[in-house]
Amino acid sequence: MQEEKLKPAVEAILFACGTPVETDRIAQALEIDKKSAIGLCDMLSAEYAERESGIRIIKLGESYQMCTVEEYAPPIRTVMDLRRNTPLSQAASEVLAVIAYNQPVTKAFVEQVRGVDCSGVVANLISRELIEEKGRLELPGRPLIYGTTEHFLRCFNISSLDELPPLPDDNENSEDIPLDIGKNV
Amino acid sequence: MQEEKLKPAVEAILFACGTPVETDRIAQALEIDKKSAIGLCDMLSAEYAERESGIRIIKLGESYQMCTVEEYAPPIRTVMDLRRNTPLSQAASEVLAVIAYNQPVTKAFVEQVRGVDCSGVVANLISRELIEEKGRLELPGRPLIYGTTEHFLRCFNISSLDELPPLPDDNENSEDIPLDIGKNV
Amino acid sequence: MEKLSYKLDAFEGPLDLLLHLIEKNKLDIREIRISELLEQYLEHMRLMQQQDLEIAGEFLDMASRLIQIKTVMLLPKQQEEAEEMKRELSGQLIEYRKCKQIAKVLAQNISFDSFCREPAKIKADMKYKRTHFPYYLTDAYIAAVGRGKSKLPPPEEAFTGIVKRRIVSVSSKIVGVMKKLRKGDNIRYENIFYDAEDKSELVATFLAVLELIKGKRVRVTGEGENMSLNLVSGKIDREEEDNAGGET
Repeated sequence: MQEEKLKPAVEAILFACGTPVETDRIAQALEIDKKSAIGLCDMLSAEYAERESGIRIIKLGESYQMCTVEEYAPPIRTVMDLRRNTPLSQAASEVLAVIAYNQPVTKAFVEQVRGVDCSGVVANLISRELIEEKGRLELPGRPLIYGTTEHFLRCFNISSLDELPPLPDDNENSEDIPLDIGKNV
Repeated sequence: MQEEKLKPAVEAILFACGTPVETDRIAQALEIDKKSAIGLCDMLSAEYAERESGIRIIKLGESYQMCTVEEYAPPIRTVMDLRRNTPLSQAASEVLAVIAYNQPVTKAFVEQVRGVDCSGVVANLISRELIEEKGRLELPGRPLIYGTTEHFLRCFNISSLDELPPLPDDNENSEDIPLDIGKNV
Repeated sequence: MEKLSYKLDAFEGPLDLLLHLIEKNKLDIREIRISELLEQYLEHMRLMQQQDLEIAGEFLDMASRLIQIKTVMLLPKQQEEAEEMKRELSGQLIEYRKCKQIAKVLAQNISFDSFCREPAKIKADMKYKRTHFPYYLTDAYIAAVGRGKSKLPPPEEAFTGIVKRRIVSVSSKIVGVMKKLRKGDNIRYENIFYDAEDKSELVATFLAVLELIKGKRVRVTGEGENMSLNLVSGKIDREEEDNAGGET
């Protein structure tokens, strides 16, 4: 790598990793010696400080980490709070409903009902504390099973799962609704 | 917040959030108007570019996001122990093209254009976060409709769908049309 | 017949294979010679069978469609219908060719080399802050399960309303105008444009009408609000017909 590309490369690495990165690993990735790696990190750190950036680079033992300047924690928290308050997407509410009415269920079951992959949505529902892992199935692959949380009950104004409204009977089209099949799959 | 603290605050917000952040939220968190928020983001973006930093700030629709400069992907992959992403297959790029230019569309529409089933490809594009569900059609069966994601824009280095290359016209016969996107890279 | 030397599994589907055959034989995509195409298409399927490749249902569907067009072409009174079926196939091939071309551009321009960060783990949690009535879930459940119930794709017309910036080819509109006329030999001029969703569709429809007039397939009569479009019945001049879909 060209000399002048080394500093931005370190910057990119620290940014992408997020966590503290050991100077050994930086040196190895850039094929430079450890001393040069430390030098580059220190130089970057000084530049960020001098520019009065909202980001700083801190040294932690043998590692460096990029993080925000504490002073800006309040607006960051506000932005994140605003984001938290976004309503559930159509996909998220459907996945939540399938889990709520059939719990505990595997992701594979939810995907079978909806016909699409839902890894991202499941992760999102977990981070919003509406669903949680409820153990694993004793089947090949030991798949995780999911169910709703206590927080879920509060969000839907019910005190127990028994209070979930009953699903309407569909007498006409009842031939192949996958309500029960694979419930334990 | 003091005037001179606003720019570093935006920097800290973009850094901490990681994902694309809507300018509305930045404006709300910093108690400034949206136009000023956009101005600050653009200014920051220009400064990063000018400094030839390893980080860049890109515009995606109504949002801004901080991400790394593509050139530094190899050392980042080494440090983070990531494998190279497999390129898109012909089938995947065709499905992506139909969805990108006609969104939101159902899987059935895509299958009609291509003349083949594409459930597997759609699932793959969802897991690669290039497309996502955008709701359902109010039609019998309530089929899901799909559109492209912000990640899609990022991968193409464009900030909105309007920047997609124009479609070749009906009479265009040549195998490879000289269209180029991401000219601002 | 010329030896088929391409890799057998290299096609994305029947349309891809047809496009390949059209390009290889330097055929005009708007005026397909069905017999020639059918022969080579079937030969390709035979090769697939010989190599024990599983032939997807879509390939068989297309084969029967080609055979059907060929059959209809042989019937003296069905010339017009045959032309229409050919045009429909042409339209589909043109759309698919566009899809392939643009896919290539996209594939060349996509890059997975830019990385972003995981969101910072700020003390504040992501806990869901809204509340809903429990029936919200019932509705969502019905929506989710409802999909599994119907495996049939929605009708083609269902898409006209939702598809923005769609790829509208004049050829496909020619087919559309003819379809409308079939129901009743003549229709009010404005009604042709009734279901056009956007400008490009309007333009394509208008061009399609011009083509059809030029090709003496339809005639415009009346003026102003009373203008209507009539189907020209009787024998169609083959040469004029050939020009119809050609240029815009």
